[in-house]
Amino acid sequence: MVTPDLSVSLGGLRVKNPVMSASGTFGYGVEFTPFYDISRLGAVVVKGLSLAPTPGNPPGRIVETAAGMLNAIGLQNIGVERFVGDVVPRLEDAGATFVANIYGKTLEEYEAVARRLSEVPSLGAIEVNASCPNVREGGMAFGATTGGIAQLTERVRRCTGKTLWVKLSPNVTDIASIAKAAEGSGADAVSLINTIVGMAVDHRTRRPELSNVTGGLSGPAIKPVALRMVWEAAKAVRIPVIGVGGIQNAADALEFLLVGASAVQVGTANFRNPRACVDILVGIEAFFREQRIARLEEYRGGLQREKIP
Amino acid sequence: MVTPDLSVSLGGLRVKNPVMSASGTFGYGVEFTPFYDISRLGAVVVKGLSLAPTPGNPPGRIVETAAGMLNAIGLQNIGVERFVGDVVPRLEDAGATFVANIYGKTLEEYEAVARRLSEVPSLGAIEVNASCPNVREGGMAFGATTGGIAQLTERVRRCTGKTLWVKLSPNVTDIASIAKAAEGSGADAVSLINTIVGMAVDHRTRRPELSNVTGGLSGPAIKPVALRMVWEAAKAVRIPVIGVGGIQNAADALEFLLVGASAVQVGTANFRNPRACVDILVGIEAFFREQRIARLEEYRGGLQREKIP
Amino acid sequence: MPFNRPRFVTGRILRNEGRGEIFYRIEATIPEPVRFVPGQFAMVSGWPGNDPLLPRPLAVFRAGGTRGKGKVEFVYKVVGRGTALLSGLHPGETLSITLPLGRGFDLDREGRTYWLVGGGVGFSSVFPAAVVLGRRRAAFEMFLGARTREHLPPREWTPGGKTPGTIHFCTEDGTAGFHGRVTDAVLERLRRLSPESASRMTILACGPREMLREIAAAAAERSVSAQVALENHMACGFGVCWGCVVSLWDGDRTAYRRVCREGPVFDAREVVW
Amino acid sequence: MPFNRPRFVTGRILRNEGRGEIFYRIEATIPEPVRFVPGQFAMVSGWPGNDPLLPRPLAVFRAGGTRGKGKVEFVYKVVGRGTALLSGLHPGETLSITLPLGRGFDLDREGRTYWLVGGGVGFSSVFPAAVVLGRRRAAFEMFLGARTREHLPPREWTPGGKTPGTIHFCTEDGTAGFHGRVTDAVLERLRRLSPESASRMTILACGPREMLREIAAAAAERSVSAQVALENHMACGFGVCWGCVVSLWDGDRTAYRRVCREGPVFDAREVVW
Ligand SMILES: Cc1cc2nc3c(=O)[nH]c(=O)nc-3n(C[C@H](O)[C@H](O)[C@H](O)COP(=O)(O)OP(=O)(O)OC[C@H]3O[C@@H](n4cnc5c(N)ncnc54)[C@H](O)[C@@H]3O)c2cc1C
Ligand SMILES: Cc1cc2nc3c(=O)[nH]c(=O)nc-3n(C[C@H](O)[C@H](O)[C@H](O)COP(=O)(O)OP(=O)(O)OC[C@H]3O[C@@H](n4cnc5c(N)ncnc54)[C@H](O)[C@@H]3O)c2cc1C
Ligand SMILES: Cc1cc2nc3c(=O)[nH]c(=O)nc-3n(C[C@H](O)[C@H](O)[C@H](O)COP(=O)(O)O)c2cc1C
Ligand SMILES: Cc1cc2nc3c(=O)[nH]c(=O)nc-3n(C[C@H](O)[C@H](O)[C@H](O)COP(=O)(O)O)c2cc1C
Ligand code: FES
Ligand code: FES
Repeated sequence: MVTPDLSVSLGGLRVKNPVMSASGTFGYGVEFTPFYDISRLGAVVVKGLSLAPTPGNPPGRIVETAAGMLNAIGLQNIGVERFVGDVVPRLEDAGATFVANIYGKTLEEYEAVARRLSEVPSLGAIEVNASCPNVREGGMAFGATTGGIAQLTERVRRCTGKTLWVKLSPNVTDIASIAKAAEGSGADAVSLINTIVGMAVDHRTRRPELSNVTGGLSGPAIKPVALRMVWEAAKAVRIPVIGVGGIQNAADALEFLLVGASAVQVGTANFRNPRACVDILVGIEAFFREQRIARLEEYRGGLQREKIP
Repeated sequence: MVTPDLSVSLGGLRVKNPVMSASGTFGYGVEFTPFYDISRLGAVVVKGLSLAPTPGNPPGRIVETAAGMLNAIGLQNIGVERFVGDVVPRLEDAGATFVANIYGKTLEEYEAVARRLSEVPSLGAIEVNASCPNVREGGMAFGATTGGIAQLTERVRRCTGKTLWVKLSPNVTDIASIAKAAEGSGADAVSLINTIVGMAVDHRTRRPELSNVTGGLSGPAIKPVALRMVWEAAKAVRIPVIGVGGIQNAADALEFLLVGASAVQVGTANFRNPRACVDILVGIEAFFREQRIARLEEYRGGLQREKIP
Repeated sequence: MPFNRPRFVTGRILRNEGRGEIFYRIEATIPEPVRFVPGQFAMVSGWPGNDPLLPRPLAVFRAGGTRGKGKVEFVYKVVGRGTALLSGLHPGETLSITLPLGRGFDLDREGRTYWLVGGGVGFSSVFPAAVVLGRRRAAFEMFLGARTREHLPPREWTPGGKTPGTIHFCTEDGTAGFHGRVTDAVLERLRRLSPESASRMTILACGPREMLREIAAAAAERSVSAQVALENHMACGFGVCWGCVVSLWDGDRTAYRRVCREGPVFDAREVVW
Repeated sequence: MPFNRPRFVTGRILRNEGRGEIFYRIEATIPEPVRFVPGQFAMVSGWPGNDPLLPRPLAVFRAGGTRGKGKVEFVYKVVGRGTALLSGLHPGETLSITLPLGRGFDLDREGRTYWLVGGGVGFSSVFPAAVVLGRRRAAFEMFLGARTREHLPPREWTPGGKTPGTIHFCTEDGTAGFHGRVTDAVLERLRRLSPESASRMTILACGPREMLREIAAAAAERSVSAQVALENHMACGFGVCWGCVVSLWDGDRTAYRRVCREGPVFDAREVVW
């Protein structure tokens, strides 16, 4: 059988396969070149970028939980300028399709980052991290309300001609309406889920494990929640949905495609297995071959509603 | 050192210790008598009761996930009448303090169940399960909005003189405001969290694992989320907060007490270890002895905000 | 003191041996001897960590021991993560075991002839029944089916005793015994049964659902009584989660019954197939 | 082909032996030999399931082998769930290993005298440095501290070779060698050092943070150069999660630097203690 066609269009950006890295778990992408050729991935999504370099939170940034981990990195990053100057040429050299994840403390900061990135011809897409605390809204995430997500999406949309993905926070009552608000305000695709807010404390020292007290839960623990939200979002919108959350292997990735995701991002799994993304890609190809599935579209969204008794 | 005083008041119901079972994971309580004397627990919280016996969902009700499980039991239960007639006498015989968890598909059904239970003198408290889909609100849970929770709490409050706990759904954007709404509408305590909505599918058969497609995620996987929500709720309200979610051992239980819970409920842990509740109780006692903590209140809510660097 | 009501105990593994990569047999000491009815089961875990989270149901294969020193044995097939983890445990390591659970086979009827039918690893609850019947000198025959000769239970596990009964081995590929499915062997024999013998017969069956369904249908047709041991995913194993229900006939309506509590052994006519 | 850039490999355990319940030494084959700088580390996992989820950082203790057949060794102390699981693994079972990671000790300066200081399991990155220095016939002494005699590394693990250097054992309870903390032994010796010898000295230290802090302070006071191997919780181990940062001096300001990438070995004066 010929190699299955895994290519898929993610709101303007056509990628050769649906396997991408998740922002914040893949550095700037180039750190993975000792492990494999990153141009094999559908796209490399880099660490969240802010306008100026950001120091991030004090140590006590990560803690392991059952089948998961909490992080409160505080979005430490080198800033958009150094990204464009130092990193982009290396990603280009590596032949990678790459996407910039962006965030800001204000709408204006989001806009400025998006504007600067729009000048980078090789950039595949901009992914807006809507889980960041909105300082004007008392720390509630931009993505916590339909109004907030609509405003953020619209404002960034106006500053860039790049393909625009909006990455949704799972810490909401109704993910479908949030996804619809992003779609209605100009998002070319939505990616979800970001981390779920959690907390860990030490019952002996009586102190939080994270300097920031709360952090974001990721890893296999959250997969069932991510899968449900991706399914709900995919039913609600017509733009592509990118599934993220707890994907560890090809079977997990296929589950997200099955419930309607057009592509997936792999996050925490990279920590235990730096080759996780390619291993997953190879596993999907093998499954499609075995099942004689010629194109991704034949499988995607094909969930049968009835359970076999 | 003398035995530490673990007693605590849970909005009118004073329990001798803060360890209780979580509804739906402990049957009607009497099933545990082969394993230990259930009167040792602070309280036994029984399976959710509806007005009429309920058959529940078709098989395909549970599926294991990473460090957790999804369930879609569909609240199968014997109905309030048989509970009062058959089970209550046996719980009385066992000397147990017991609490009835209730639910309904309509407000009227909740009221009817609460009214019937109010006639049972030995009943310690009523816990209202606010995670049930509200048929009039298109399946959204009663507990999904502040308005919904306020209405439900008020209506049940008016039908009963019993201590009233309201069990909150974690599938919301802002748990603190939900907890406040319950408090403002007459809840004597809030318990949280119920399960997080999740989903599991089989990538080969292309079908959901649960007949109901989605189910509730419980177990260690959700502990970080539960702990965060309990912390947020405890800061927001003055009524007692009962912590539930992923508690497996004494350390876990202590964490919930530390962030402000007055008591805890143990759910999924009972499945792997039928003695989980007493083991946890014994562990808390041992820890208090070791640390020379004489009363629960000395420890409870004692989280220091700063992480040791 | 020997016990026959559910208890949660810690077992220490004495041996855990694989047979041809297919079946494992694990033996553990437990604090006291357990008395069980064939068909009853245990919830077993023992791997560290919370992933997988839930214990696994396994039929009690053998139990014994003396006061203060019980012993229990299970046989299992590695099919997924939990059983793979079990197979990696070593002597000296511990198991968490809740047992005995559920309702086993009803073997207490006088003067009956039993056919014990085990498909695949289903022999694990059928062999203990053979042991009891053998000890009681009751008349029985055993039908054991597998895909190939290698998938049959090892000969030395087969219960012996004074009246071991006849054993019919069946393999789908014909590498041993009857060439065909165990169901076919049973159905063939059933067809030849006189109405009179049929009325004295009880079939006890454990195996894949499809096998049980066919045997139940054939037994009903010949008015032979049959007890089937069902399987289902379980969280607790002792009746408190309502996760393991199956549809049973309750008069002319159906109701959900717990495999772990009302079962795992049901009268075949009760099951909604 | 031998490699010295990070690779993710599968190891097969050759042995995994405990010493007095305190230290374990695990040896595994890997596809190719790895070249490492003492102080570099690996991220190691191998237990089944996702709980615990993250691999554990362990210093590379020894490595060797030939083309197509590498070998690597780690020593570790059981302190929590991950290391407990490691200690339960058996020969033949597999490990997942990413290595070599981080920046090791700088041993490349000519004509220097080295003091190698290891507190607790800190000897795991100090011994490999002793091996390199011994091979190079460089001058060095080793200070090894532990709570009691039983908590010292077993004698036979101590690197020998032609110039094994002097070893000072220190125990807090006085059951072996110097009675007191290893820090006290080092501080005492430092005090007696001539300024001239101090200028030729480099301290390499690995152990609890408090020990490193005191040694750094004393070294700074005597203008002795010191390199310290820091520890921190890690998710990835190769610089992509920013979870493992510590505060370092960057001129007169501080900045967060990754222990796994810019470290684990830092110049002691850089660290914000
Ligand atoms: C009453 C009873 C007695 C049993 N006795 C035996 C026995 O003696 N020997 C034996 O080899 N097997 C027996 N089984 C089947 C055994 O429980 C499953 O093979 C085992 O649970 C599979 O676990 P796993 O993690 O390896 O597989 P996975 O497929 O990874 O398990 C995933 C989940 O599904 C459940 N599951 C998967 N298959 C089954 C099944 N067939 N029945 C119940 N749950 C399942 C698991 O318990 C787990 O929760 C019995 C089942 C029941 C209900
Ligand atoms: C670069 C480096 C090299 C190391 N080399 C060795 C060595 O050669 N031998 C050895 O015995 N130990 C070494 N350690 C410490 C070792 O990593 C921890 O003891 C181990 O991670 C504890 O895991 P656990 O699951 O047993 O403990 P837990 O306390 O259960 O672990 C919980 C979490 O905290 C992390 N953690 C706990 N203690 C430490 C620690 N001291 N450092 C980093 N993470 C920690 C774990 O990795 C895990 O993520 C090294 C640490 C670092 C950073
Ligand atoms: C250490 C860490 C850092 C992260 N940083 C970002 C980030 O900068 N921007 C972002 O949108 N998401 C960030 N995430 C979220 C991930 O991209 C992903 O949405 C989440 O971890 C769930 O996927 P996983 O379970 O596969 O890790 C981060 C996650 C982790 C674990
Ligand atoms: C099988 C099962 C059934 C449950 N049934 C109920 C119920 O009837 N009413 C209710 O309020 N919560 C119910 N719950 C939720 C639990 O009471 C508890 O809130 C949740 O499982 C989280 O706690 P845990 O992680 O300790 O299990 C159920 C949970 C499980 C696993
Ligand atoms: S497995 Fe819980 S009720 Fe049967
Ligand atoms: S552990 Fe991930 S950056 Fe250091």
